[in-house]
Amino acid sequence: MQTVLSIAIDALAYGMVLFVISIGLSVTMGLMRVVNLAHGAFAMIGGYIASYAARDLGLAYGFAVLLAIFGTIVIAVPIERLLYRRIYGAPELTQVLMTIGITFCIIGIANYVFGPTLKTVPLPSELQGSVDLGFRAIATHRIFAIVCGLAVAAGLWYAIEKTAFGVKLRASVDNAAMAAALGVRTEIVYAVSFAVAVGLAAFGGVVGAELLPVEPYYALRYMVTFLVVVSVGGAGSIPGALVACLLLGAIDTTGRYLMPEFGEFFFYLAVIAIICVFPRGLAGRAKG
Amino acid sequence: MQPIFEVRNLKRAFGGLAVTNDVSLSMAPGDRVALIGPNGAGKTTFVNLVTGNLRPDSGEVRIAGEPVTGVDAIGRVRRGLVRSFQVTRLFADMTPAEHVALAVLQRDGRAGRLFGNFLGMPDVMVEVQELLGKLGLKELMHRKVSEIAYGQQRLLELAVALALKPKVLLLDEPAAGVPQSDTGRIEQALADLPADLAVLMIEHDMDLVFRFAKRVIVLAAGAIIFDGSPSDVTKDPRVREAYLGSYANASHAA
Amino acid sequence: MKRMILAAIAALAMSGAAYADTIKIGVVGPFSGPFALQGKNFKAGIDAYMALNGSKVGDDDIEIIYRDVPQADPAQAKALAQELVVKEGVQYLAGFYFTPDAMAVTPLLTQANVPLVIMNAATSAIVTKSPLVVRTSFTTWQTSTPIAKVAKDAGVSKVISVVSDYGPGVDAENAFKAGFEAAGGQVVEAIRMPLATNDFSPIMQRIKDSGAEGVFAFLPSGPTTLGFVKAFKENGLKDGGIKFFAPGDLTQESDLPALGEAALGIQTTFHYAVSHDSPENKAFVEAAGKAIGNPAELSFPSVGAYDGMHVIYKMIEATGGEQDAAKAVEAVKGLSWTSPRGPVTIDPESRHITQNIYLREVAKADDGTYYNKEIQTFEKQGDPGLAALK
Amino acid sequence: MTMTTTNDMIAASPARRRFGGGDLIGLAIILLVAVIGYFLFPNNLALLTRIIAAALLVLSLDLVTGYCGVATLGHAALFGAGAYAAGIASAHYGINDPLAMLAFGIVAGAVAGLVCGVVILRAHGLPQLVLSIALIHLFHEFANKASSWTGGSDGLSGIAPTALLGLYEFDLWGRTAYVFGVVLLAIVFLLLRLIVRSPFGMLCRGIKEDPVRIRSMGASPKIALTKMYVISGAVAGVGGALNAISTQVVGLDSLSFNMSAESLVMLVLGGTGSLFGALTGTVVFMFFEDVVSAANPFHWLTMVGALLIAVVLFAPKGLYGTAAALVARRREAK
Repeated sequence: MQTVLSIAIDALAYGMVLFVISIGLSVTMGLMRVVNLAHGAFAMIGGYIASYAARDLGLAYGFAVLLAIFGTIVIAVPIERLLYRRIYGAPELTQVLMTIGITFCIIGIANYVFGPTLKTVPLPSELQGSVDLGFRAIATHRIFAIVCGLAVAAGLWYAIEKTAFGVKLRASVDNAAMAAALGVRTEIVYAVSFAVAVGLAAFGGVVGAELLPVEPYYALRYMVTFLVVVSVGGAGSIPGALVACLLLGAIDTTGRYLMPEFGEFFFYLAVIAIICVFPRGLAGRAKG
Repeated sequence: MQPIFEVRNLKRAFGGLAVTNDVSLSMAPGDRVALIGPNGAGKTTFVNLVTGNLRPDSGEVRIAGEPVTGVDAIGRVRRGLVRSFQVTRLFADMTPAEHVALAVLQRDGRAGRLFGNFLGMPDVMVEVQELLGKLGLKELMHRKVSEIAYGQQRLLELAVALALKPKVLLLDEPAAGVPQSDTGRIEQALADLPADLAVLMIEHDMDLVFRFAKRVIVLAAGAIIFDGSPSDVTKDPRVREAYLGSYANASHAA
Repeated sequence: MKRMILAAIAALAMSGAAYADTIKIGVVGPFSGPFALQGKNFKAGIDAYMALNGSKVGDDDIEIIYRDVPQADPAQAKALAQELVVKEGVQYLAGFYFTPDAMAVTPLLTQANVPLVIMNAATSAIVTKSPLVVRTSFTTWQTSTPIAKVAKDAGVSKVISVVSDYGPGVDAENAFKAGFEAAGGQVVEAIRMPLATNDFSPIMQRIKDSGAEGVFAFLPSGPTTLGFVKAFKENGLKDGGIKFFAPGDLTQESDLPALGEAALGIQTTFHYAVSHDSPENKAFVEAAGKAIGNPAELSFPSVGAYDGMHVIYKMIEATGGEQDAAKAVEAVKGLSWTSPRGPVTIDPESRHITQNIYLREVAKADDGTYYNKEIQTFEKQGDPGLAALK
Repeated sequence: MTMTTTNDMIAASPARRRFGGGDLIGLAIILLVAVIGYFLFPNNLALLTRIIAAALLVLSLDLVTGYCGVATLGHAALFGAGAYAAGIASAHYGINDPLAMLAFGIVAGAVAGLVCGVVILRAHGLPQLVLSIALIHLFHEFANKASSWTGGSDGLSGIAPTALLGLYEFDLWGRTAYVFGVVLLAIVFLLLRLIVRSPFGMLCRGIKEDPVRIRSMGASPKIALTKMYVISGAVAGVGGALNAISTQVVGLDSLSFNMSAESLVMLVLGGTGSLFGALTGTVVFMFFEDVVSAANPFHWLTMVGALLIAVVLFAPKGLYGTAAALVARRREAK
């Protein structure tokens, strides 16, 4: 029983970290219809900025996180204006080619600027160490990640479902021409959404850095994981992504506990099974 | 004569709402039947049930006497039940010749062949040219579909269906979206349909219905409320009620 | 072209006498991609050696030609090696971070008349694939066997083995098991986990549940070691008194700044620590640190490359710059020298390097950085993996 | 999933009929490029052979992606299956005749194609992409696990193909392997030209554009696509076997996500839905990669990235696709 509980806690923590890092991708893929393979690259940029700010400049953690989010957005906005704008509405394979190209460039540049070593974001003392849950210990930063995940989920859900901007965004997604005719400036809506997605990527990169350490190859190394999580959830759906992360986190964690040597099999077989049952992702089915 | 196409007591409900409620009809070879009904009458669901894209809760569909209720959409096509689409569904990158050839080859079970090209198959080409010639598309046969006019695309849609040599043809608003100037050609094509073919046309345009159909079926709220000759349909009180009751919503129904 | 003609004329004129020429060495390694750091270390080691020993052997200039194989890809490695030999005319092949890449090249050597000096790839069997292979790095068996004795000596008799599920991981598991059981210990459980494991908490739970007193772990250097070491601490295993043993891949110097405090006290056995205290190593670290740019990126492949260059220089000396692979390899069999890692010998029979293996512990230096502190030496270790093959 | 397409214009044009001049021209171009390659890079035949193996993989990918619209990032599974089958036949069963090894590769590739097809065709679009990713990881893990058969991460060594037809040894210069590869590529190319213009090829193009319409014509998209997957697997198997025979080592990389992704990049680079596009993409990408990575082994990835971006910006239908469209437009203007 204790073990089951313990695994459940691990699964929750891992799932929420996945969620924080992947949810930005769900926004670009689901709402903006861009297969953005450079998502990991933006998360990595966030991680580098935070690492540089906190470790080399000695800034406070919270400040480093903010700097990472806004720094990454500042870097990403010109990329959006110059490159992404050209591939909105383009065939998916073209988007794949473009975003892989961007990823390669960012990897090369990161390797050149920061070198190939691992970078960490030093945690403030409040987030270091472990919390005793009675039956086991759990790292404080994991609890922080869980809280961040929930906050991001709630915030995004609110922004998309309840605000005027969310209405415009959904309208632009459903029918860009119609939305434009109704006076929605879709260019701005897209730019803002892109900035939000990139900001989320950077935030995830920083919060998840304890689990997925920052190094130049980060951008490609975890891309598959992000892609899998988002599409299992159903691109564009916040609750879908949340459920997918928790479910896949649970399967991964349980698999690795029970039969670590077949951990990979478990995970990917589960992915195949889920997609075969829900061919449009978990949330895709729920909608109809 | 044995009916070529039969529907018996077809029922389908979504949630608690019966969208197709105990529908029965029967058609003989050569029949020209129009299915009309106000918006929301359940025409689309009926088509899906008949073509096998939806499973009925109960009831039966028969083609040439053979029950096909358990047969999927592809199987029903192979048994001779062919449909056209309300909005053209053609392959933008392919030519009319390729469309018709593909249909002919598929009908003959040759569409899986890994070698040869239909341009080099005389029997196929003869049929392609004949069919396209009848519909006035012969000059365009090697142009890409995306380059030809919508009215011609509608004709091609018909050609593809005919190339399959159906026993029962389900036409879903064959003239929808075609400019007035071009409807003549389509009506001509409809008039020229093979005499032994049973045609069920779903249509809003009552002028077309009256010119084409020998028999009209009116669907309302999922049930058949009228099945008779065109001259009687406007007199029927139930039809009048069904239409006039929703007249404001169905502005283009006559 | 002009130079070649000149050289030909000179060769004719001097008919066989030694003349100044450029001897090319082709180095294949991961210079980009996820293992770029290790490739960078190859280059640093080579640059350091040439900085300290000159870029000439006798009258011959030495030229290094680098080729990139970012991830294990035998087809690409073989194509590049062929290109190096046939097109660039290299007389020596060197480098090779991944075993399958090296394996793919071995069938070429005899026909190409080129020796292969392995600067990293750590599977025992490579040297058996061709008599022209010499290895100056280590094998996983070699570095993993002594830690078994360390564990037993520390009073641990029940150990759980946790390794990444791929060739070197399996080698490490077998090496440790053989050594530990020979010493009278018991491996209570052997877990192999996928290479791409990000979250190690469930593994830690397994370790906890196994009731072992110590854990033996092998993970390839790089990002995953960070997660593993941190999880070990955060899940309370470290504080719970479970001892941690591993070969030194887990705590390579370039990862230590990231591992930080979590790695403190971890005991590993390895053939080289950047902190090794000897004049040879001081000179090496200074030169290699300069070559790599950021001394914090220095790690074990650099010393493999450095010693590899030493072997190649000796081969060139022995052959007088002539291309004669068999003679070159013959010349370095039994060669002994003092490497930055300590005294080493090329075992004449296996052509693998015999070297000291050190027990080290991650410690904090006065300036707040972390390093591998050598605390015990196992002298003149051969490769037990070769014996296990037989 | 929609994609840019360059249908083989030559195939579609009625002017060139049954024995289309396009085939002979294409074959001539391939052979010409092969001969030029041989004399231009006599010392680099191993690279050229590798390009041919990759070209076979990309052609095979084009069959399902370009002609059928299936999105996959796991196509190396078919290639790797061929490579391992050929390798295992030689290393474990002593079947060292290159043609026999090739046969093993083809069969294994086709079987892998069947397996992948059955799974991947269960979804569309992004979920389909993810299915393919999951599959390639399963294949990779499986090969890693079955290390007594595959050599695991150390690679499968001990592959020793005998002389081709008992006459031509596989030598250091790689001449035999290269010529063998060129011949295989030429044969495969011709067969594929036949297939893409055949009724079946036409059916697949139809499925790519509108599977619902195809169903309403009485054809089953799933059966057709599965069949295409098997063909594609056989083609990839040829590439894999060629790789195993010429390299004599098979590594896990031949079953990797990386290789799958790279082949997709090469295909899109050249232009999907055209055999020439697939060939162009492969040659340009691999050659470019070889040149820039030799020029700067440390930072060449940035250059490759820039190339991909440039292609999307200036040749959105891929290199060949855009060129073909230009030519077609000019012809029309006349």
